Amino acid sequence: MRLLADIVLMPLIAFITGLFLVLMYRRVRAKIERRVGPPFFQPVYDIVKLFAKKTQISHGVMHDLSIVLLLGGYITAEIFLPVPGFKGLAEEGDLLTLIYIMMVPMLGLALGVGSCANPNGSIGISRALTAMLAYDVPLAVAIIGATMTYGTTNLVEIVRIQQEGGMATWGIATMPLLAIGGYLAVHGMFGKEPFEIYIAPAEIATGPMVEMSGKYMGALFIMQCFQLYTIGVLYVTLFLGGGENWPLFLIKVAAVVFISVAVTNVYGRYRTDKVVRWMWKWPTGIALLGLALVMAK
Amino acid sequence: MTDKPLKSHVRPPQDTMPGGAGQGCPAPDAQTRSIWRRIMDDFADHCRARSLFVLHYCTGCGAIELPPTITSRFDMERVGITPMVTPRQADILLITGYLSLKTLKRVILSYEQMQGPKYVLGFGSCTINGGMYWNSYATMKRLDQYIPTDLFIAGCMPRPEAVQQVLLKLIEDIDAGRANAWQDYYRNYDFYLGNQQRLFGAGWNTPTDVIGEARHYGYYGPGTEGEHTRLLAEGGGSAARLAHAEYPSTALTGRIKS
Amino acid sequence: MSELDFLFAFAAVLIAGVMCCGRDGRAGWAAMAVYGAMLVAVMAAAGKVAGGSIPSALGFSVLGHKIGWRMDGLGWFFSMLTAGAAFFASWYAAGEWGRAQPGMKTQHLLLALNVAAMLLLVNAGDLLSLFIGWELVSWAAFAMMAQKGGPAQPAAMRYMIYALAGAMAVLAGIMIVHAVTGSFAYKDFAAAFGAMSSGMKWLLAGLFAAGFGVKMALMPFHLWQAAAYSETPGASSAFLNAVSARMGLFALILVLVKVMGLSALAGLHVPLIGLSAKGLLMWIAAFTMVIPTFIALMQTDARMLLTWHGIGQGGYMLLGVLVGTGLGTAGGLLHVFNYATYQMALFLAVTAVIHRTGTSDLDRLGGLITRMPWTYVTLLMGIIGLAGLPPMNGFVSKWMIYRSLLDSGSAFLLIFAFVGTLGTILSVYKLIHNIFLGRLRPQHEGVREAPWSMVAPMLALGGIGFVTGWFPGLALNLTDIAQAAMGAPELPHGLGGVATARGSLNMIWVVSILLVAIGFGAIVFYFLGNRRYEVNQLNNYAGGHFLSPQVPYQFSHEFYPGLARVIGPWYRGSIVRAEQGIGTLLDVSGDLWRGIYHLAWTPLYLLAATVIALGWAIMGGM
Amino acid sequence: MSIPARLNEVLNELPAIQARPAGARRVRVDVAPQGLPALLELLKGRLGFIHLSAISCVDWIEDGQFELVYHVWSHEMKLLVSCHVRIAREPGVYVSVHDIHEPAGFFERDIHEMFGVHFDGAPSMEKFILTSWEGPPPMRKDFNTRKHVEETFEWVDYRPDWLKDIERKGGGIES
Repeated sequence: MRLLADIVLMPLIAFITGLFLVLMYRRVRAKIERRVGPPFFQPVYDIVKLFAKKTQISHGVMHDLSIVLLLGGYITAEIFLPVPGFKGLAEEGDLLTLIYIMMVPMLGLALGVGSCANPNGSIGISRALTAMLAYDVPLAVAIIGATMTYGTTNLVEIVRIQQEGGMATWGIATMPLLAIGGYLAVHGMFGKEPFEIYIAPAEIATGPMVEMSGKYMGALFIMQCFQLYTIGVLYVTLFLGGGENWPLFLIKVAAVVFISVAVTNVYGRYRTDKVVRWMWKWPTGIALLGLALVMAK
Repeated sequence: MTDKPLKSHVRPPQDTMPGGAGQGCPAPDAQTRSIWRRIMDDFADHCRARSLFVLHYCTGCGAIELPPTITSRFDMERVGITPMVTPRQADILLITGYLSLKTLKRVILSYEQMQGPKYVLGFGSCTINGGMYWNSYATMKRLDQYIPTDLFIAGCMPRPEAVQQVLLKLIEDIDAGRANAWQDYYRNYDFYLGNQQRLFGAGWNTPTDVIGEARHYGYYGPGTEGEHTRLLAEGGGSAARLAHAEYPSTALTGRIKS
Repeated sequence: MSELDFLFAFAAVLIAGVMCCGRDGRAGWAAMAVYGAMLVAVMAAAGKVAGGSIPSALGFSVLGHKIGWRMDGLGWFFSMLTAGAAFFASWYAAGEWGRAQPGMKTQHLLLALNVAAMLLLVNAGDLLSLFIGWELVSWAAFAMMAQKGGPAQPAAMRYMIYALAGAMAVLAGIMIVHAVTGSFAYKDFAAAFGAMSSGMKWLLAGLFAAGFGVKMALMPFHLWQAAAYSETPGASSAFLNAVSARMGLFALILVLVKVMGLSALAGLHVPLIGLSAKGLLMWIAAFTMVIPTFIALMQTDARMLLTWHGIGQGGYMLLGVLVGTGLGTAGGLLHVFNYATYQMALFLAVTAVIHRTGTSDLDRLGGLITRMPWTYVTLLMGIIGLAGLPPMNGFVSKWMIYRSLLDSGSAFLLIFAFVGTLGTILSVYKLIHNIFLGRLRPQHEGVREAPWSMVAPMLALGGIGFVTGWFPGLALNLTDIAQAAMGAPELPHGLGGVATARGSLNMIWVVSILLVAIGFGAIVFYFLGNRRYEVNQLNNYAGGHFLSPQVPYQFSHEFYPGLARVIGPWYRGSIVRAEQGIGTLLDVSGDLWRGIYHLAWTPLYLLAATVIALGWAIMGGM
Repeated sequence: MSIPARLNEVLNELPAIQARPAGARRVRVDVAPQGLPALLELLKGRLGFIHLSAISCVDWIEDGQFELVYHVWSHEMKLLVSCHVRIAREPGVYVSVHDIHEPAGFFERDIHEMFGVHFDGAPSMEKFILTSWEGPPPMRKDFNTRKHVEETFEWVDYRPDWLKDIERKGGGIES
């Protein structure tokens, strides 16, 4: 029974926290541009309006299935992500499984956008996959380093190890270089400004979202909430000691997303190959250095 | 143009006069709505009013009024209006200023690619009665003859305060559930197509299958199909009288299953 | 008559049957039935082979040495793979595809020959029978590759040169072993190997690794496989892709892991860098994982892309086996099984596309999802398996390999594995996007779905991949038998997967929750919004431009331009130039020799004299 | 304000030509229709008038003539020479100078579309501005734009019937 509660509650909490994160993202952006910014329930209004659209245009069965796969993939990822109070299925599938479950919605979106038969979407997806290859190398190095120091890939175990000695045993304290390299990769994973090569409204008309309208676009907004939440919680679980209690946990996740969002709004957009070169130079370098330190111990 | 102007086909006036009260469109769906549906519709209208995506399609000289409206000085994001790039995702289509015939074709295509409750705002006198290009052979005179328009703003070119006023009026209309001009495009498609054909010839059409959409979503009224759609079906189908090489005749038969 | 004899008998009967009446239509179905029977026979023998091995009547003795065949756990596992692959290949070829092929009789015959040769190889009792099987497999594969003529001829010839060089290396190894131990039996070789000098160990390990590495297309010897396998006709190339390259892995496991033992290999140290022989082989496997995958990324022909991935996946299997822990070996062997299922499904799907559209060039296809939905589903299941993503079985074996690499602390190998997987994900999306997604070209309007006789085997293979992905325990039971025979440590596993202290995987939960979540996503999508309205592909956003069927509006050529700008210059093809260098070297020396005995007779006599003297010396010395 | 000497020499070589300064750096040259290509070639070859910035057309409907004006610039002498040519309005045919100045091809297409003047030997006389226009060339004086607009378009009448009803009941804008 407990598991059933976890399965239903964890995605719901993820969605609500995600809405707060999206609201924070738009408010911070407005404040940086010296604007007032959207009202409190704006993300909810957007999603409800998109779902309440009277005409819904689809480009075939795969276009619909991709949205279903997208939502399903992220809901699964939420269930395998340990949060304070809920263990979900983190025992059954470990960190490696989570990384690959997070690729299922990306593949689903890619297939859906491909079936829209719009080259803007295809270019967007090819850039998104290139960016994924770019930021996943430093992320892999960081994850390998982390699992080597913790000795296990079981997420619940990792959180317990980090909380034994309070702040001193947090991931960021024991392996600062890996944490920094990991954060730069996670910033790329958010897909925001400096690495926002696949939305790129000016060049490829919002890339993958070009043919999405109505409830398809609403599902992508929901995905954005899930994405911000999942990546934030993943980083907190690996390097910031996971969640002891809900308020501290939410502050940590908000901090991770806030720094990334603050950085985002002062940057232009890199070219695709610049993203790949940058990601394979700085974050990978720092992370490899951290890994070398870990291996030396 | 060779054929007789279509004076006889004037439709009943609609809520298009700037600031005019007017009785607006006939009520959207006549069947009595159950409590649950009414609550849902009210909630949906509530959210629709507070979240509008604007297609920043700079058609004429008024486009320069938009950036100040959306950025820090007037900041329409306070009421939930954000610019969006493609017509698929947009709710509002801005016609800022004069429309040459070639631009009108692109505007009609973009309008038909927009989804569900969509609103058109005519900026400036060029969209109302032709403005200072009234006697030009190359510009269209009344926007609401070619695509149903919700609100017009008088002025040549209205300042951001006026744009803000019209957007707030639109939000008020949507909230009250009155902004249903978009259904008129489906219900009286023949009228609009007739006017478009007068300018572009019988072979004119867009890849959007408007009649199919009208049937699918239940907006198929008596005015949807008529003399002009038949004219197009023969003209479009046989491709003999292809008005212009730049777009295909197979478009109306857009019912080819993708 | 043991089960092994039944197998050999079935193979012989099949060859004879196809030889005599291979021409009429029902031959395909008959061949399929026989392969099915062989598969059932092998599965039935599972119980007996778990403990020891099944002797076979087939055998002869030469120069006092007893040469015989017997089936142990490892041989059983690979025989099962061969029979299964042959069954699906013949099922595919029996239907309409076979009737559309010119000279289907030769294809059936060569498939039967290949299966027989492979059975002889995997059930070899000792080194000499292993070599006999090895040569037979090389020749049968060559015949199968060269049968289509045209570009297939040079590709097959290139393969034959590599295969012969590999075979000579293996023969030299066997001769040395015979010279040292005086017998061809494995146990004598194993016993004597411990006492050999490190130089001798290096020589033997090098010879066997190089010889078997050629067939498995390990890094330096991988250039022949892509062209050779993609030029073979559809069904047989699917068979070759799924199983034939794994014969090299079988022999590598048999000799290096089972006979020599990984600990002995770990003992041999390369003088300069602190790398052991095992470490060197693991790094070769790591490079074989990454570089062919990124070459596949740049291919524009669907079959070449898949065959390059075949080479890449070989690296994963060898890496898993070489880790040595129970988890690693099980991961490697499971990857052999998983790879066979999804690679065959992928190749059959691409063949179906070629059957319908006539081309497999990624720049001239697109939008076929509306015309060939079932082939699309198969290719989708295949690429999810090839990329190693959760719902399919490819993920389980890759997870086990990662887990074992993590346990053994080799971080940089794991980074190579991750990068290899990412490269696979990028290139498989390009494959499915350029063929099935995007815009349908006018000339493909009339394409129909592939006939059921072709779609059924594809879907069956995809189904196997999904079921073994959902319940990996089924496949792990098969690999346990092979693992026991290999002498690798036992791996405790349940039906859902592996539960170790440092991180566990239970695919039953992972896939079930994924399906539940997809169900929930479907509810959100289908019930919350208004009804969907399907539009045709011309009704698309193009910046206000009007789309027309004549003007192509598709992005598929050079699919990753940003990435190509970064890694483009790294494709210098240094290994290809090295191969050409060796080729010209051989030409020059060949000319030299021809010059010698053409021009003047006296050096010819001198040459004859030396050869005779040399022969007398060797015979005398024996 | 006078015509530079070098230009004067060149102009005197051609028959039936009048030239007078028309501003600080401008010279107006009236030339016979058959003399224009030769003039352009001379100016381009001798004096560096390499830049043909525009060809404009004036419709003298009373005289029944079109006036073609070729604006040619010389960057060395920093001088604009506008060559004026009068051709008969009815056949409306003239020779193309695209071989001397390549941009002339587009200017001639534009004039053909707007005035109906046909240029022999022009690379193409195809429409590229008013692609969906079926009427006569719109810039000619005999084309009545107002009549066309009256026929094709409908106007919003500023005092429609329903507005009059409202005003009768006391509402409306004026009160």
